[in-house]
Amino acid sequence: MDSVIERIQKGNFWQFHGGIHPPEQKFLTSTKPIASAQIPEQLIIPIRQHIGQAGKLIVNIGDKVLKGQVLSTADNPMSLPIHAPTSGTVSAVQSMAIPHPSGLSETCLILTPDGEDTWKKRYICPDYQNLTKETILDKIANAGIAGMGGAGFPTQVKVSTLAKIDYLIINAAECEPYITADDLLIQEHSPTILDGIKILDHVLAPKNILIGIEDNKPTAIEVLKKVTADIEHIKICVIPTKYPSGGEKQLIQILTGQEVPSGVLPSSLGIVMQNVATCFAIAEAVISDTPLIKRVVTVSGQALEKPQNVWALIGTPVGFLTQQCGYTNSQDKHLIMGGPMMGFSLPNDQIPVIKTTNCILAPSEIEIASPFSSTSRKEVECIRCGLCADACPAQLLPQELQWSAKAKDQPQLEKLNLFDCIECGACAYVCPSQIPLVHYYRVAKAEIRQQKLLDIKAEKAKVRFEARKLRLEREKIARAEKHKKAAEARKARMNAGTPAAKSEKSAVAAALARVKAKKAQSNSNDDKTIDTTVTAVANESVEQVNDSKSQVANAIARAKAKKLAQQNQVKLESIDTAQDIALQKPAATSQVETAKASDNKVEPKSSPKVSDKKSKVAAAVAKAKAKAEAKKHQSEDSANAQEPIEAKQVKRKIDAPFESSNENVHPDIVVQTSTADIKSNPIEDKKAKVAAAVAKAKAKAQAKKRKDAATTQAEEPVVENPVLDSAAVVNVEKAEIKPAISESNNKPQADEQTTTTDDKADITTAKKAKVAAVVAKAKAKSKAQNKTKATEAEVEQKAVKNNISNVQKSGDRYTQSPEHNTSSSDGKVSEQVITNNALSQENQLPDLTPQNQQHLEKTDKPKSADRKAKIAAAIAKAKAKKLAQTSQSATETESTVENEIDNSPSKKPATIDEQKKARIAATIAKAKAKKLAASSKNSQPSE
Amino acid sequence: MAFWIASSPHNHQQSETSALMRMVIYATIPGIFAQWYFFGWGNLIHISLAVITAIIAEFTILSLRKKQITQQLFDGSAILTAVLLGISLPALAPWWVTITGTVFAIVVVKQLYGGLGHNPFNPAMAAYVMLLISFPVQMTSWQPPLSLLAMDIQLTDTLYVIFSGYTPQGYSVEQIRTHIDGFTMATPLDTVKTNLTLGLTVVESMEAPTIGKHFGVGWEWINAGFLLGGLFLLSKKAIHWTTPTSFLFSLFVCSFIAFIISPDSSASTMFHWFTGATMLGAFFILTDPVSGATSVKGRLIFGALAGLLVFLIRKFGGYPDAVAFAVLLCNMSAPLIDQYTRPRTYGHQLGEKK
Amino acid sequence: MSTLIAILVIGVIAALFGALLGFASVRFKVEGDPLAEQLDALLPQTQCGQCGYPGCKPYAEAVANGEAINKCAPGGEDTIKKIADLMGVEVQPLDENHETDNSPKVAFIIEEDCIGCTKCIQACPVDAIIGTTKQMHTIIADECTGCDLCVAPCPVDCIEMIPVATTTQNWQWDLNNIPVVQVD
Amino acid sequence: MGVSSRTETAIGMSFATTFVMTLASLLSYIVNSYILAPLGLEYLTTMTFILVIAVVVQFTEMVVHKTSANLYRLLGIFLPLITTNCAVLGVALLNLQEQHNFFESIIYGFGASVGFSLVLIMFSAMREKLANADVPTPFKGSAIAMITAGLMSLAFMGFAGLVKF
Repeated sequence: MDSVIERIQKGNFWQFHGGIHPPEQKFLTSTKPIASAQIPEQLIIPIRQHIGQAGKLIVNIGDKVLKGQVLSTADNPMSLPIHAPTSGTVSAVQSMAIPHPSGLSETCLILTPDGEDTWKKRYICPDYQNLTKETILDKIANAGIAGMGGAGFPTQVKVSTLAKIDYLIINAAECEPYITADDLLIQEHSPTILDGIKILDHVLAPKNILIGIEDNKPTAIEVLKKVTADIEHIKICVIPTKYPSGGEKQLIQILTGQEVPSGVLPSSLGIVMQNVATCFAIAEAVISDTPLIKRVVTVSGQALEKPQNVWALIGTPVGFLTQQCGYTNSQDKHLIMGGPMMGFSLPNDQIPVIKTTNCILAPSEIEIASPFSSTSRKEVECIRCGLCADACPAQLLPQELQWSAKAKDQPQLEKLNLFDCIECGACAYVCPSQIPLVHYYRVAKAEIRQQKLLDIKAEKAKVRFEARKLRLEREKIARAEKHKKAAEARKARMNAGTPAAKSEKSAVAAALARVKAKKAQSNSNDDKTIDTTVTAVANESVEQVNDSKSQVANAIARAKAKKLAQQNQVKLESIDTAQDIALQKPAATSQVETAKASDNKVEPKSSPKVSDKKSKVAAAVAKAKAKAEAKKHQSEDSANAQEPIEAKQVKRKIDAPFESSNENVHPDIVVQTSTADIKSNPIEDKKAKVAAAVAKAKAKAQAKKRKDAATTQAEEPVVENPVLDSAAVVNVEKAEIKPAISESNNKPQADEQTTTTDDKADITTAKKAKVAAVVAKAKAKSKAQNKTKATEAEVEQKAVKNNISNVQKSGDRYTQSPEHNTSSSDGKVSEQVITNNALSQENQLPDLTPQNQQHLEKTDKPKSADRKAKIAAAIAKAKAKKLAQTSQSATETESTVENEIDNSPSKKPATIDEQKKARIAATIAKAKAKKLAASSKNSQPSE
Repeated sequence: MAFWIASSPHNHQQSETSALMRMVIYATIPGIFAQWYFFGWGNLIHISLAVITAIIAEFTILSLRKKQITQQLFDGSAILTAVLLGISLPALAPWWVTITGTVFAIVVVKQLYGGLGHNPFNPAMAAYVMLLISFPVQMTSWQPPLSLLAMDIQLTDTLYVIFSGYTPQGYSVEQIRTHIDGFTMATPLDTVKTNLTLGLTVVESMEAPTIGKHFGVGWEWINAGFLLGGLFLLSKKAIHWTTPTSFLFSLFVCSFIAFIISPDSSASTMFHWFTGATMLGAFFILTDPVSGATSVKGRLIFGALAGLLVFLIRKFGGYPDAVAFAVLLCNMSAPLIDQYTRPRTYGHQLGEKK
Repeated sequence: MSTLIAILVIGVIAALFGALLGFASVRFKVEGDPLAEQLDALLPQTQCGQCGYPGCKPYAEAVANGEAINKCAPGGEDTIKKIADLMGVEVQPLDENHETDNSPKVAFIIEEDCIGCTKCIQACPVDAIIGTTKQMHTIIADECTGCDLCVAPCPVDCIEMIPVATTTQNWQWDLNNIPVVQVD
Repeated sequence: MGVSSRTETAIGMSFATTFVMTLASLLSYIVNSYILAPLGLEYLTTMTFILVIAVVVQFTEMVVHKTSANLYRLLGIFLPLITTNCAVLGVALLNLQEQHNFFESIIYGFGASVGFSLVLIMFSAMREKLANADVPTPFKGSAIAMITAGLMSLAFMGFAGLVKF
């Protein structure tokens, strides 16, 4: 047996099975030169014109683009860029009908040409031989070249195959009966095509290059023979005319006798096939730096006065081309994109020409009868004549496929190798029963694909469902365990009989009260009823447990707040009432009116009454807690119930205010800590009021339905609590606060405020203030990074300053003011504030840092304060950044905490006392961090 | 005015199922002519009777099933069935045989399965077999060739016989069939078979008057006529060459082997080819695509099986001619043959049968 | 006597065969058949619970144990047919209680209306909703099975089931529905 | 009817039946000629044969279950129903009647079952084709299958008189 090459030289080719001989209509266009189409008024450029994904648009509406300018970029190998076919303005990006059998719409870019056709700057590269393979591939990819024979497979993917290539086959067969685009291209531009072939030769280095061309194109054959005469390994293979010899698989079989195995690319056989037009485009792209912006389109059909080939810009509407060629048919119009065998009908004539469009066919009624005409014949039953099986180039059994397709027997269809059908249409062409076989296959293929997708989806859903079930199971177990532990712990403490136990009892009572409140509220929808019930219940508990008023208040407020959160239709009044109740109840000795933020007095003037203040703080705490509560799932409610108890326990054990904190993840505990702090420092009734206001603001924020605002504002108050706290600890003098506030009233920006206050502060504080300013900036940044819309929040803060009469905003302002106070009076404090702020905002997890530092600072000497402040600031910055980057990862928190602990004690001037304390703090911090990590792990999956 | 949408391919070979059917019907003309020439008007009458019945039956069923009547009625398949049945019936069979057979063919064998394209059996042959089994006497009362008849039978005579059983002269079918010599005439195949049972050799029975010079008076010409029609169809590519070739070849081989083994008890191969309904079966019945195998390989097997069965039943079976039975048996096995003879799809290896 | 012999003979034969069968039953013992798994594979895995079982797997097990095969609404006739084939029973029409429009749908949260209550998250059988308290939720369309279990729990009715959009990727060659431009 | 709607099951069923028939004719021959005949208990043949067949069928069922669980499920109730397949008992009794010897009975049983299988498989192939056919609603399913069976039997009439001896 001869080798492939010998056979080809002799002109002996293989044959593929089947095939048909539809009537030739190439004479309509094959003798006329390629005309140059004018630039239409509008170009519609689909973003995706090939098989694969669309690129990303990089121009905007209104942009002026030059001819050849890149309009979209490819971000993966299967996507290709598109280019401006002419210079003009991008007038729209919208969904338009694209050239697809479905007539569906996809994103298209509308370009209004300016008529000047100005090129972008091009770089001619005459010596492609010196280019590396990669450069050429890049050039091909950047020119947006996709297979121009019809399928539109990205060329650079096809060419960048790693397989060893024996044959490069240039497909010039063009077997569709009407199309002459390649024929004409060869006749007129064979040198360029040859360049393209040479470039491919350079890239692929195949042993042989075969140009397959049907024998009905004598001129083209002649021309090709002439240009390739002196090249040894290029063979012109003139093959007999038969449809569909231009099919990739068929042409390979004809030329090499090999069959491409099902589901495998030809490159595995060492064969790469390229269309002639693609070669032309490659040459253009590599040598003259011209992207694929125009192509030869055969505009043919007997309904046209002057059918011809035209150079059409990509994006030219079909109607424009047919009009130029004298489309006269006024009866039922039928436009086909592609050939008569494999092309598809167009739903209108505003469909653009794309990279794969090789033909526009406007047939007359005689050529292709429309379904409305009387001469058209209808589909009848299959008589199993087998003509289709004889014609099928893939040796399928079309009639059996058709039966199975009608019966939707998908397994059988796959058994009959439906997916090896190339949809050439030969079977339907020969069918005496006029059955649109190909259409049946297409539907069946689409259905099978859909079914496969569904199967995959079902499988995924199943996995997810199983995973969820597992998770729920795990959570249930974890919860049960937690309950059990907590119950045991409580029991143990109850039995201890210490004063702490008492307080625990009260906590239990509070929990009870809350539960009751919950029940009550679930029974009724009326706000007032609930309020009263809650009050009653709370009062009861107050009476029962005298020493834990605050907690009762907690419970009530929480219950209420929760309800509010649930209903999400909170009225301002109801909140106010709620707060009133919360405030009034524990504090029989009033001062409530001042606390009620309705009168927006910033200056805290109330006398230092411990109980009063406490109660207010408690109210704030309650609010905060309520919020936290509302955020949690029901599953965590029970866990929440334990929190006060745990907090108390810690407090009892370690006899320091800061240590009492942060057993838990929830912000309410932080507030609790602050409560404790405030208790220990009996001056801060003012702060308490502020806290109350904060709470109110928060509640209001909650009432706001809009999500962004809700989030931001809701978080802010929580953040502020430690601020107050620290402020309290540092013992800010009222005298100093007042000017600060007045300052802050005038200056909207926090930074500016700090700088202004600088002047008034002494030299040391000035320094610190600067540090604080830096930190504040950092905070702002991290805020911006975070999803909580910091900008909005700031804007709101500004607004707060301007509009004091607004209740809600006054609340905000309260929260703002202590911050400024501290920053002006004491840098350290402001740092803390900021740190806290940043931390809590990013994390929502209370950190022990404030307490830790706070403690240190308390014991500090003024001279060392400066330095410490800097350190703290640095730490805060680092932390803020880190936290901004990470999510609520507990490990991060832990490491930060540890980091801090490492840093702060070492740099501190070492008095024994301090060292000790620092160590304690460190240990506590560590322990806490660990706990945090554990608990957040638990709570995370439920988020 | 609007754009209209169609699925590709947009152009189409100008062929039609009904045209195909018509062509097949035209191709039967030489055979029918020979039949008329040698056996008189009988078959023509049966054919027209069958065609009318078929159209009525088809019309009834189609209207019952609310299908497109005009289109399906004239797709030619029912008429073709009727023609084939009319051809294969004995010339002097009574009229009700034709009608029963045609109704059975159209209603039961064709339409109950869903009409054209769905019937697993060849309607004409199934009806023939049904008639043969149900009315053996009428169905075996073959009329001898006209030249051997004692009396002259005209068109009116035939009509009378078919519709009343007697000629206007009062002769019964039996009487007509009786040879001048008083022998009852039969088909050549029947003669050979009967003679064999009587202990005569094939050569001896060849001398019987009904067989004539070659393989039977008239019969060889009828078969030749159908062969001609078949070749016409082949040239027009209305039928595929595989089935007839394989059938005739298989019959040839079988009979040749038998002839070699025992020339006395076996008829010659040519005798098998040119008697009975061999050519009719080969070109018009086995090639019915609906009830046959579809792939090339399948058709080869299908034809060969039919040839084997024809020979077996002719040689050993109780019935003189076997084409109808063989066709039915092959129809039965066609789906199975199809299932196991699917061609290898492009790009799939032979062994890899999914 | 002969009767006795006859009885005896029959008895002996019976005993012999009994022994044979007993041996065979031990020798050719098979483990439980994987019917439930195969059924589960046929079900659409929407986990919608319309069949009255909490998920597809439980229903598959129930069917394997004799539950009616026509309760899977999302699967529709096709699934029933497949189950019938597998089970070797006649195809039944879809249970009337479960008659639904089973065109593919996907849930969509109207984000302006979402209040972040997390109720839908808890209802979703495949965890296809993301979001947290007070945060707007959204649906991972690729994971959504269209079971519409999340629609009912939503307190503000901000979840809609929208039909899956037809794209060129999933277009089913429905030529009759192509919008054809009328030109005069 | 039940198993002949798909070729796969029909083939499975054919193998099962072939197995049963061959084994049953073998066993029944042994039982008859070595137990019943010497004891003069020929009047018990029918009863004993039924017993034999039932056992063989049970045995087959277990084997099928073990070797192909899928086929077992597809055949379902029809597998044990081989017992009531008249052909099996008929073959056993005909063996007796025609006084076949040991090997003759095996071959007879095997041959009969092969014929049965052939028809069953052909029938199933036709039914598979019919499943896609546009059969009028009243005739869908079993009805048209019965008609097909009738036409098949017509065709088989062609073999009448084929075996004259």
